[in-house]
Amino acid sequence: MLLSVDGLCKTYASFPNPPVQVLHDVSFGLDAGQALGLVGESGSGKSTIAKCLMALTRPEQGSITYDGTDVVRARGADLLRFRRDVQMVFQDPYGSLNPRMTVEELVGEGLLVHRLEPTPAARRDRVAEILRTVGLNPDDRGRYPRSFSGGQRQRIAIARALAVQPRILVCDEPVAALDVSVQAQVINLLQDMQRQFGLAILFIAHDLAVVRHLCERIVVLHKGRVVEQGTRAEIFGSPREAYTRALLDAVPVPDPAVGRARRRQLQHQS
Amino acid sequence: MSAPAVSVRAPRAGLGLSAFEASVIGLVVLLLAVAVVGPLVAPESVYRSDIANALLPPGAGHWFGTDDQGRDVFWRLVVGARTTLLSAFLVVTLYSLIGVAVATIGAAGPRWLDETLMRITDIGLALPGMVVALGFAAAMGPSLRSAIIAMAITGWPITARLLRGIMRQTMEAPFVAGARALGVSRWRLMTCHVLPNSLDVLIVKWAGDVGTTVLVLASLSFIGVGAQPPSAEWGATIAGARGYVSTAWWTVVMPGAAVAITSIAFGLLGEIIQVRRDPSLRGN
Amino acid sequence: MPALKVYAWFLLKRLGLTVLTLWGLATLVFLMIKLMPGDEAQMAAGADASAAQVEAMRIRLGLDAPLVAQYLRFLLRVAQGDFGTSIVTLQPVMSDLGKVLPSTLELVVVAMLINLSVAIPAGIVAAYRQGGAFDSLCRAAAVTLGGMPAFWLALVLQFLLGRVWRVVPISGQVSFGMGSPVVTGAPSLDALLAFNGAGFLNALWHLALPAAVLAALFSTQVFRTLRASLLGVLRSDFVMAVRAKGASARRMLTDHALPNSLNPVLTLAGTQAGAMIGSAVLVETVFARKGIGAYMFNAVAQKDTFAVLGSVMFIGTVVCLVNLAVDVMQLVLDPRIRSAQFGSQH
Amino acid sequence: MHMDRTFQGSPTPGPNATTLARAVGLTVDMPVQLGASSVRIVDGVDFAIGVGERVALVGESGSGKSVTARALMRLDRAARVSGRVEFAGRDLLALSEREMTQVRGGDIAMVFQDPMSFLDPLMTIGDQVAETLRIRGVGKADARRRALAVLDELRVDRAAERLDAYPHEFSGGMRQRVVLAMALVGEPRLLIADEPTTALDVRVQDQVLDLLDDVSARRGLAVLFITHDLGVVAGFAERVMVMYSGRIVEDGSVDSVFARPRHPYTRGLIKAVPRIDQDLDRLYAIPGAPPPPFARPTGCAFHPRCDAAFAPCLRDVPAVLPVEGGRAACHLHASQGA
Repeated sequence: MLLSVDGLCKTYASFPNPPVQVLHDVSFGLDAGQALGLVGESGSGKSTIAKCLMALTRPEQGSITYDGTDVVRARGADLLRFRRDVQMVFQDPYGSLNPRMTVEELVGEGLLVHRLEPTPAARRDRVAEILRTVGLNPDDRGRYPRSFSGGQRQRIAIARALAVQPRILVCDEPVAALDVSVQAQVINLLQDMQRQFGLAILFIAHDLAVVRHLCERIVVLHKGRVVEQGTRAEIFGSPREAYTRALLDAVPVPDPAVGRARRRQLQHQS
Repeated sequence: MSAPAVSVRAPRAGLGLSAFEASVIGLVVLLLAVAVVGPLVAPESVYRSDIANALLPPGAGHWFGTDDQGRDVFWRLVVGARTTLLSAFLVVTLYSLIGVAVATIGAAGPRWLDETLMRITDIGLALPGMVVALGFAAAMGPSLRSAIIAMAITGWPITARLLRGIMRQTMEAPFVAGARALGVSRWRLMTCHVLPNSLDVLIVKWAGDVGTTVLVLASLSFIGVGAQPPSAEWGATIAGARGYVSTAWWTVVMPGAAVAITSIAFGLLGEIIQVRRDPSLRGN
Repeated sequence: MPALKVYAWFLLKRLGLTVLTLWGLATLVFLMIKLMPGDEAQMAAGADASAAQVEAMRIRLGLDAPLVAQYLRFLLRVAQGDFGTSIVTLQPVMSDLGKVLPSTLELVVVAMLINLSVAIPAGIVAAYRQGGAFDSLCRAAAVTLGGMPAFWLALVLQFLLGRVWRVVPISGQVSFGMGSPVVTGAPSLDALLAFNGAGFLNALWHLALPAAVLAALFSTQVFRTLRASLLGVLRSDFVMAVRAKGASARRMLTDHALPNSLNPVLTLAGTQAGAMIGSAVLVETVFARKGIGAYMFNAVAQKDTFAVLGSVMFIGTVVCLVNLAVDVMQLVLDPRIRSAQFGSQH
Repeated sequence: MHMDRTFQGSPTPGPNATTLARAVGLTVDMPVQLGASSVRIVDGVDFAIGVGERVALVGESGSGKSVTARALMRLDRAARVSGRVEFAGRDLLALSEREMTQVRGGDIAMVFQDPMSFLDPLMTIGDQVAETLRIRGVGKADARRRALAVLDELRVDRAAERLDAYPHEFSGGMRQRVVLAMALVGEPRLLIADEPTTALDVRVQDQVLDLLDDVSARRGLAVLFITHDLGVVAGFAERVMVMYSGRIVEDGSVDSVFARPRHPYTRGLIKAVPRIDQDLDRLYAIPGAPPPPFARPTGCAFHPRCDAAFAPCLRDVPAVLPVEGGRAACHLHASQGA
């Protein structure tokens, strides 16, 4: 197992309000090259898991192990290696790119920080190459994020993450803020990158349809607890838990016949 | 989220200065030019008293009349412009530097240090700035230098609080979390990501602050803890002429008008910069 | 939600900040005393004191003790309300200022009333008709007034209205022979207590110009703050929802937009109440009114630094207490906190 | 720019419905914040809504769907609205602001996307729901009683004890019910719902949709449902109108639009959405992004993203022409002589 999360607990305190425990004993694992979906409603703790995973916040209990390294307590060179191997793509394509950096600086920052390409010329070539890979024009590398649309910015964010050749990509709701007609582009890109580079993807989302499309394994969260986890076929074909079923039933299907049938069923019940 | 997303960077024609904006900027440039050139071109008689010509009303020889010492009021204002503006710039620069330092140390340093600095800032904010400045200036011995130091000491908390707030917001932006997740060092995080995205607010604040500072400096001089009488600083000039308001109004009205015009010009400049940043505040 | 705890915590925090601020103020004043050039004991004893008198004063003030001990002793003195002694009046600064405080408060209260009653309606109309003629006029007036030195405005208006057009008295607090027996120290209040109607009106007549000048200085901030706040609220979503219900513009403004935009104005007014006491120093002296501003001005003129610093301590303390009062008022007015106080209804 | 467009008569509601509201050539210009120019957000839109009919208006960001909805009620003070908006035979754009306040909340009501930001944080929910009635001169006690009745109808838990609570004391789903109660208490005939479930979790969204479905059926209430979510449209609406860059590109019954989308944009949109009930290896992706209103392409605004575009698409704005089961604005259909 490439990354394993075991017994994670996290509490937020905001005196004078009582402390809120947002994660209760959360455990799951991610294999190399696998796409794992983390689904849950607001307040399920999925974003907190992402923060813990990225070592941006420290859980008070539990462990996160990446390739033999204890991420929670990692320091120095170990932490830096982890920070190179595990990259993240955020939800908000407007806030997740420093507005004062050019595309080249953004995509090249990881190369600079991890000293991957020694010369500026080599860095520039690498940036151009990765921009082409994610479907952007390398000639745009001198432009600033504000002159790109939401979908293009998400491509820049993906390029920035992939530049350092990570093994895991953590995606926190990467398409939730995009227009419907643009979401498919980014979903397809993530799928291509996973296949092309053998990336493991941890896909955090509230949209079950997207998760079904992208992920082989799914973890269902509710109020900071893992309710159910299993393969795509298990979760969507024969969910064991009532909560999972309720969640699946509530997702609207873009098919009028299905919608009407469901209405009739509800009326029948009431 | 809820407002219809129509304001996606609508087209804007270049700088597009309106006539009003252009005239405000012109006025500020003129004031700066007077401050730079004034003392070089002023006639030497400005510095000498000439009792025979005391308190002459405005006329051809003396555009703004003469004061109780017989000195030309207009040229004294021109000479005083440098002292007044230079002092104001000095004050704003000094307290901005202190404010930036306090905010940055708070943001980069450990939590207890941040908390301590912010509590000290709160104390500074809760006290009436001018009164405390008056106390400091009086204690150090009334002089322009004392007034400048006193205002720098009392002025920084507003900058520190404002900048710290903006930096806190910036540090919550996903791109900062992203930079941390990428393995960026603390130093690079502050200098490349947080500070460049936070300092805007000072640029906006700067012009308005100069306007206010001109006023407060003049007030301190008027009370007697700032520049002292033979100085051509405008506040001191008004203080010196105070007794002549009913007999020679020009000795009081002219320097006051100079203070007002300067303060208003810089205040307007600040407002123009602010409106350009946040167009929702504008009037038409 | 543990409601009472939230409420108590809020109060405790504000109270703590007030105590902290007073301590900071005392520390600053101590620093100022130490910054004074020359021998402190000599200054306290007076320029013509003998060497023995100076030494006695040094021991009396504890200046022979180490600095830390001096500091602690100073804090203790301040905590007991001893803000130093004037070398001119030879009275404790506290008692000197206590006598003139009512006069300053009278000025500040009237100025605050004028300030709010002009700036708030102007701010409402200007924001609602953003970009209209009234808005432009008010904004121009705010910029102009905000840029004028208060003491200069006072001098010019005093000259024009008092001396040239003679519509208001030039100076003083009440005309000769119109005064009432001093009870509170505030002439208008004293007149009321003495059932002296003419004296009351006369005192107000004397107050009009100084208060108006002080108000003009501060009303520009109130106007700008309310206008900006109201513009923000008017653009907010719930205002659109109120319009969608069919509410008239008037109802939308008075019942929804205004209550939601007053908070920053209240905060500002609290700060201003304190700052006005400080600015009295610029106005009282021009109009030859009694008050802590005039006291401070005279102290500066007579190089009575102890009195100046005592006044700083005194004004700072009054400002802190006013701020605390405003904070508590806000607490009482905001239902988001108020409802928590009485238990939330989940 | 839109002058060369031909309207094929006046727009009609779905079959078997009498017209309740109608927009003809509805155009909305918004002032640009700097400078005196304005941007055309909605560019000559025609549609009709029948009595009791449920119509969905689907579009992405910048399509002008919310602006269209607000223009119907003349809610946005800055917007310049032209064309005609008829409601029960009256032209709303010709009414005075005073007459319009009678229409708002009385004839037409609105619910919004984010219930928290659309409630006054300083007023109790009882007062906010009752306000719609108080404006119309209903007495205090009476208004309160009727507010309570509507809150009960919308299944707000313990409504009676919570009339005096403030919005921050409610959960997201309950707040949306309060907003819905605010709209329904005036007994409107048309409810405009602007993305009312977008900010909610799926289970809560399902409940609110259910409630809306129930209420509109029981009261014979017409609903204009604005959304970007095709799934929600399919389950709720009888008719769908698709907007793209300020214009309606397709309008038809849900069945015909989902089964046989006529406009390439609609077709792409349906294929681009992953489905909870199907496995696909790869999604269809429409290239590019929706244009901002100030950079609307010439001709058919969709042409730069359309794989079927040909010469006329670059040149002429396609007319909205009748097709089987509805209307569509696409040169492909015009050239086929539909």
